Amino acid sequence: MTVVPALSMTGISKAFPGVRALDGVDFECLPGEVHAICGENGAGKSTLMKILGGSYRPDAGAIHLAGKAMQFTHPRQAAEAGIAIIHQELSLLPHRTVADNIFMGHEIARRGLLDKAAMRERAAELLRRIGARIDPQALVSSLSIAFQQLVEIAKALLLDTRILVMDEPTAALDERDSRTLLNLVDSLRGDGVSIVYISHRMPEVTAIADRITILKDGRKIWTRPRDAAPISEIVRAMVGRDLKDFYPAAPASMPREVLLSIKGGTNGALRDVTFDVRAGEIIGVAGLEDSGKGALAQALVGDAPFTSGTVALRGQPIALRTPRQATAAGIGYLPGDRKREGLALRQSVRDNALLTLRSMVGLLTRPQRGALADGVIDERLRAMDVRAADFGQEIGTLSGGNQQKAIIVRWLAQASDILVFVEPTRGIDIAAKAAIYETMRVFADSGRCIVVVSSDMPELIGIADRVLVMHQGRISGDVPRGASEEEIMHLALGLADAPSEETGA
Amino acid sequence: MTADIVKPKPGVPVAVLLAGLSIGFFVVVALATGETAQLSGQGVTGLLQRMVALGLVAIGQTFVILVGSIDLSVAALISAVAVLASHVMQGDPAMMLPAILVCLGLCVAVGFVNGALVAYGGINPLIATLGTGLIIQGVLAASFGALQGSVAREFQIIAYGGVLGVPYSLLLLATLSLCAAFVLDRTLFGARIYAVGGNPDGARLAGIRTERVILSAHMVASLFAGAAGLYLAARLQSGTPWIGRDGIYDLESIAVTVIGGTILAGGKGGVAGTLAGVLLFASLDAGFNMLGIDAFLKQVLRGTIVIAAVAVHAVRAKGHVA
Amino acid sequence: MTLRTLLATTVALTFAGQALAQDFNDPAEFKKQREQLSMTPQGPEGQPWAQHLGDGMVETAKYKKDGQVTLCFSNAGVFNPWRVVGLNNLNAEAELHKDRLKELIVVDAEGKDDKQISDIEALVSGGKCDALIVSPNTTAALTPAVEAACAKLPVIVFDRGVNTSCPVTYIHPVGGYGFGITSGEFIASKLKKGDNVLALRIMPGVDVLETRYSAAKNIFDEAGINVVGSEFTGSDRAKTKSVVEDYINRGEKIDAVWMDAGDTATAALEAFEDAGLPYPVISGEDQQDFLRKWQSEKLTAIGPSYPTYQWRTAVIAALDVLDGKQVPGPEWVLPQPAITEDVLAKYIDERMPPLHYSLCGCQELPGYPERWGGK
Amino acid sequence: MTTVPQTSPSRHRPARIAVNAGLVIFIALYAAIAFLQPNYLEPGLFMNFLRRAAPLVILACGQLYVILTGGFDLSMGAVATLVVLAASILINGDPDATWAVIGALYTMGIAVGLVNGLVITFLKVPSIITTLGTMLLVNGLALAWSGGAARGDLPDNFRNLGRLVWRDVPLIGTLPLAALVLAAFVALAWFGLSGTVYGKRALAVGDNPRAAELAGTPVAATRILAFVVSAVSAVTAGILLGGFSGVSVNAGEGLELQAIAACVIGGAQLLGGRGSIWSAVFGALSLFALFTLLNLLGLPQALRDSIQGLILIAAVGATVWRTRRRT
Repeated sequence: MTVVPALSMTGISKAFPGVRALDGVDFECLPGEVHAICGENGAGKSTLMKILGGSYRPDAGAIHLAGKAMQFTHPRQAAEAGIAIIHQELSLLPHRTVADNIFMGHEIARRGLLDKAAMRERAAELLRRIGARIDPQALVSSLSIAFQQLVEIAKALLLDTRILVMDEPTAALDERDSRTLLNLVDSLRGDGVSIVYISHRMPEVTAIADRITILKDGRKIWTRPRDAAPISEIVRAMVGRDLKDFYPAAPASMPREVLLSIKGGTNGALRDVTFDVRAGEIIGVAGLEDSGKGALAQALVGDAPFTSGTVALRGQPIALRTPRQATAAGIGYLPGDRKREGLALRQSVRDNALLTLRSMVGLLTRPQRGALADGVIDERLRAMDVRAADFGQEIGTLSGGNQQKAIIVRWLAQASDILVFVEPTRGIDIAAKAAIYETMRVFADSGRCIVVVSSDMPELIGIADRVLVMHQGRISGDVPRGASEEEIMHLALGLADAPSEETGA
Repeated sequence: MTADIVKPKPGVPVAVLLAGLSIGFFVVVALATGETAQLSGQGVTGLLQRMVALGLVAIGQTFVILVGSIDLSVAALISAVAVLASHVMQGDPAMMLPAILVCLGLCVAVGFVNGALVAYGGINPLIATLGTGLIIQGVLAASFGALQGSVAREFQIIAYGGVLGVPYSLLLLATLSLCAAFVLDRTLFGARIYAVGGNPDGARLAGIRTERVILSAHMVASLFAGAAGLYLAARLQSGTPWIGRDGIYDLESIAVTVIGGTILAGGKGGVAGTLAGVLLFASLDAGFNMLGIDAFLKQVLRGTIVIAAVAVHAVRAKGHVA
Repeated sequence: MTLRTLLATTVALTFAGQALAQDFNDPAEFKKQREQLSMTPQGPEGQPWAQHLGDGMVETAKYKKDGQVTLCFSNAGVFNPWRVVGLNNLNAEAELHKDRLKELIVVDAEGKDDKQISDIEALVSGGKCDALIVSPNTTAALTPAVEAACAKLPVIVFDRGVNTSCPVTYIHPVGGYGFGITSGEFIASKLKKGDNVLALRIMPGVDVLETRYSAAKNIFDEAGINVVGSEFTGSDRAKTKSVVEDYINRGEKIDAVWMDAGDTATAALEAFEDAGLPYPVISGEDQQDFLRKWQSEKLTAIGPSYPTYQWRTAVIAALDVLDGKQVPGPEWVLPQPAITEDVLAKYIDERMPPLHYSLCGCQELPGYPERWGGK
Repeated sequence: MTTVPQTSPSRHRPARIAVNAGLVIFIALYAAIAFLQPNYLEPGLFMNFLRRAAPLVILACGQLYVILTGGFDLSMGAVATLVVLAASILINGDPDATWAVIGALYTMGIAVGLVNGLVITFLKVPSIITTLGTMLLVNGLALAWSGGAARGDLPDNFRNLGRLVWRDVPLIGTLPLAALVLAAFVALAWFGLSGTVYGKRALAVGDNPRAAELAGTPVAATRILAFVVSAVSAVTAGILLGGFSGVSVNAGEGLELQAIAACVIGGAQLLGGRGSIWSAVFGALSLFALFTLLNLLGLPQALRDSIQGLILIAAVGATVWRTRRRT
């Protein structure tokens, strides 16, 4: 007996001017199945999901839901057909309540009049179902990213959702919240929901997916059950080659003199943070979402400065009250949210790479002088292997990996000594990840240093020379290279003095 | 997920604070200048009557700003409606209803064009509505010679009549304000406005036909401008092509809306704040009169107060504004 | 329906340019004002602000009030230099009557009808005023408010009128037709049949300005003088100069320039200077800059006026009413003199700013010339 | 994850498109003018056209700085009025005072620009509201100072800045001084945007102020400087206006919206991030050519407003359409 797939997409093709984004892709998802899609950026995952969600219309191909042919011209029709998509970019209303957000577009109303009480009640029910203890009347702007993600999921569950698409749902979540989410996915599967799961985090994919489909360059490579798809196979299929040496080797020499020294750094989110960063070192910072690891990065780059404590650069006390001061002191910043904080999307690749250099030279400097010249920066961009047909093209048209590399070039051009990276590989494909790790190592080995804040535990373990673990605004521990995820999790949960079983999961 | 996220305790709303300040200013000035008669029922009614025209326009403006747009064409539309109403009526009470219908029809049309340009044409709302405003203003001035007329005496009751000492115009403003507040707070349309203004992409993905919401908000703004135009026609007996422009209803309606705490980006704010902003302007008008402040100095003070009033709540905002 | 109405009005009216002129062409009023221009005024010699044309007087005994009084003035606004000079006249006149006047309350409507109505209502309900002077922003709009005020206290209206006879008196100079007649006839007398005149106007649709043009246009048509263009300048000097330059560049021969207000007359003349052309015959107004230019360049010109001294008359009338004296009414028509070449020198005062209106009747008032911006 | 693959061939260069849009519209309109009145092709009349367009072009250049950084400046018309009134009061007919007074005028302008910039960056009041406030404030101050009407006189050496025309100049026939001022100002404005790093900083700030801040850009200073440049352009335009036609209380009325419209017609994007000095220059010339054309056509004054509105919508509509077609 064959089960009728809840979703079946056959022969889907879609072309954009000059590009075939999808070429005859087949994809199906059974009821109660978690089906992961993997692929590099530009492989066509997002396009496929936008077609499913009704944002794009396919050039060719058919969509069947439970055997019935469908055609969507507006996201609304897809939603009505039982498809819900949780996007990577949160689509919430910060100034409205949680209940308002959950019911956005699907308010309970009679003849145009809202039934607020009913919505509150139903919202509370949904939040309970996913184990989120959030007051439906709280303002979304008062929630952390992780909680906002849960609101998004509640939103999706509101509808009679038969197909739930999750696009990088854990990208903004730390380890603990990710696990909660995966448990939730598991329980939804039990309820018979079909889940299309898109992620770059391989361990997650292999842990949760029933089947895995690989896309590359707009084509489907294969679909296999989880057991027939070890991570190495997936990676090879995605990038078309083996990636054995994913993380660069540890440095040959020992860390040298202290570059940056923080003593008693304290502000609203941090308490008494003290540590040194040495030349040649990559320091990882781990912690849960609200542990203060993000705040530490912001403090180091002067965005949310320490209110007390001292910062010394090569032994000289310095002030880091604004990002500009930090930049002048040689500290560079790769923000976690590239689009909002990292890039001027409508400016060219070159302009984005030159942004800091241009900001730090004298106002009347000629724009083509010395290091500011097109040729010089182009050389640097090429050296970093930023792939663009023309460095004069808008950076918004580049893939995430290339965008990230362009930001790194920005700081290399400025000759910064200390780089603060936040989630440097979030939403970036594997090949670009490897290149970025390599760059980080080379940078550190040249006698400079990197502080990398990440929620991706394997990444920290693989790249960092030591990892500072944060808990409730304090540094709860400092583990050397080679530590296990369990050790770090233990410290992150604030259990340093009382080891417990639950962290081992 | 162990933390309990609870509803925050609300502080004093902007609207209440602003209204309190305005009334305080008015009372203090009246006492200080010995104009105690202004604190009588009649004086206060006069003060509130100053709110009507700007109040009506500003409520409409609140809708478009909430949805993330803006409407600069309201001033021209007010003039057009006032002129058209007086022309169609020609003093004949029997023509009151047709005149009102024609005017509201015009508003719907203008709102539709504005909304279509912004929502479907993708044209920046400032430019789109500046353009339609210019077009209306031009056609109006060009054809005004043949659009003479005056409204019916009976129609002027809207502006001059009242019940139990309360002018109908105030009742009109109060009713329409309550309706607008109700629509924003309690109806599907209101929820959609906040959704589209707060996060257009999110709203679209949630299945909301954002273009329609923007279009509708523009129609609401135009209709409210039309209501202001009709009120002014009743109050002034006949319209001229300049009443909207001379009243600076475009910029002032935007100013009071922002003063009232509605943010220009959209998605946050409401009618109560806007009305408080209108009350501030009315109190300033009345207060400056009592103080005998010279017209030019008045302009200086008003400019300063506009900036200061917005700065009070803007200064705490995080991030950049442009 | 709306669309059709709109379309119909647009098509029908836009392309029928004369429509405007006809609305303000009242032959009876034209004739009346022409007669008034040649009447001999009654009243004190040499004080045109206290004079009047015609015989009508009104009794005011019922308004008599002893002791110190408070006058209230609802002003349409001070949005042009004419109104600035006028307001200074009014304030200075009030100063002359310090012993009788407790207070003069001036309220400015900033050119907004709606605000002026509220202002009047507030003044009346405030209970401080013994008499109310109104300079209405718009005739029709202010009528109901003035009517309501009449029921409570004596009202004097000046400049623009209201559509009610309830005010004690309505003070105004002869009027727009008179202005157009004086300037039109002068230009017609200096030009030949078939000569060209360029009409420069402030804005369309304002009654007091439309009647000026309609009167002059009638006269030009009668004399066979060709109006090559009628342009609106919005009182903007740059625009005035540009408009005239455009006509010059187009190769039009312009023999005369007629203006419905003189505040940009010197700008119009500069266009001829810059093009290296001789000055045309011109009608301006009584502004100092125009008069000085006229004198220094020996222009063929006339300066009709819409005298600002009527602002003085308003205070005089209000106090007379509170004294219970007879005042000219229900319309107090003031003489409307024009400045001609023979009296030109008398009106020039080098101390005064360029846009000072010479027929202010203010030379003897307290604070002259500083109050009016003079040195 | 981006939806547009990295090999996308649809690249475009904002600056070049802006030049094209503004320049093309200008050439078309000027051709129409010349068709109606061929002597506009003579150098003399073209120079005169430039002389009269100079204030608007200069204002548009200043406004462009602000638009690039994502803001609006509604106060520039009021500043121009202030300049004209203040000049006549301060100089009061004394030619020796001219240059000192011009210095004072620039000081006043810079002060207004600083106030705008500081309020916007530090009090976080949106620029449309801030400059609406300063518009009222500056206009009120100017009128209060002058008493509501023109006072004093402008001597010839001041007037010449906007009025003097050299005749019998080789090649071009006549040369207005204002055209030289225009050329100099445009050159300076161009230098500011393209000859220094400022222009790119401004674009980045207008595009994404948060990203620019984190990359070390002095966002506040960049914004404030834009408002100062805008105010300086308003002072310059005011001097030319006063020179061209003399003192009046409404010298600058409505110019702010015309300047914004000019930039937009030239292809600059409201709310920042796109545009070049040529957007402002050719946008303003286009707008002024449109005014001239409508005058020549002899349309009723009022309808000229309508046509201006139509053109404005059409110009922006065309840009939107082009952008949409590209993606």
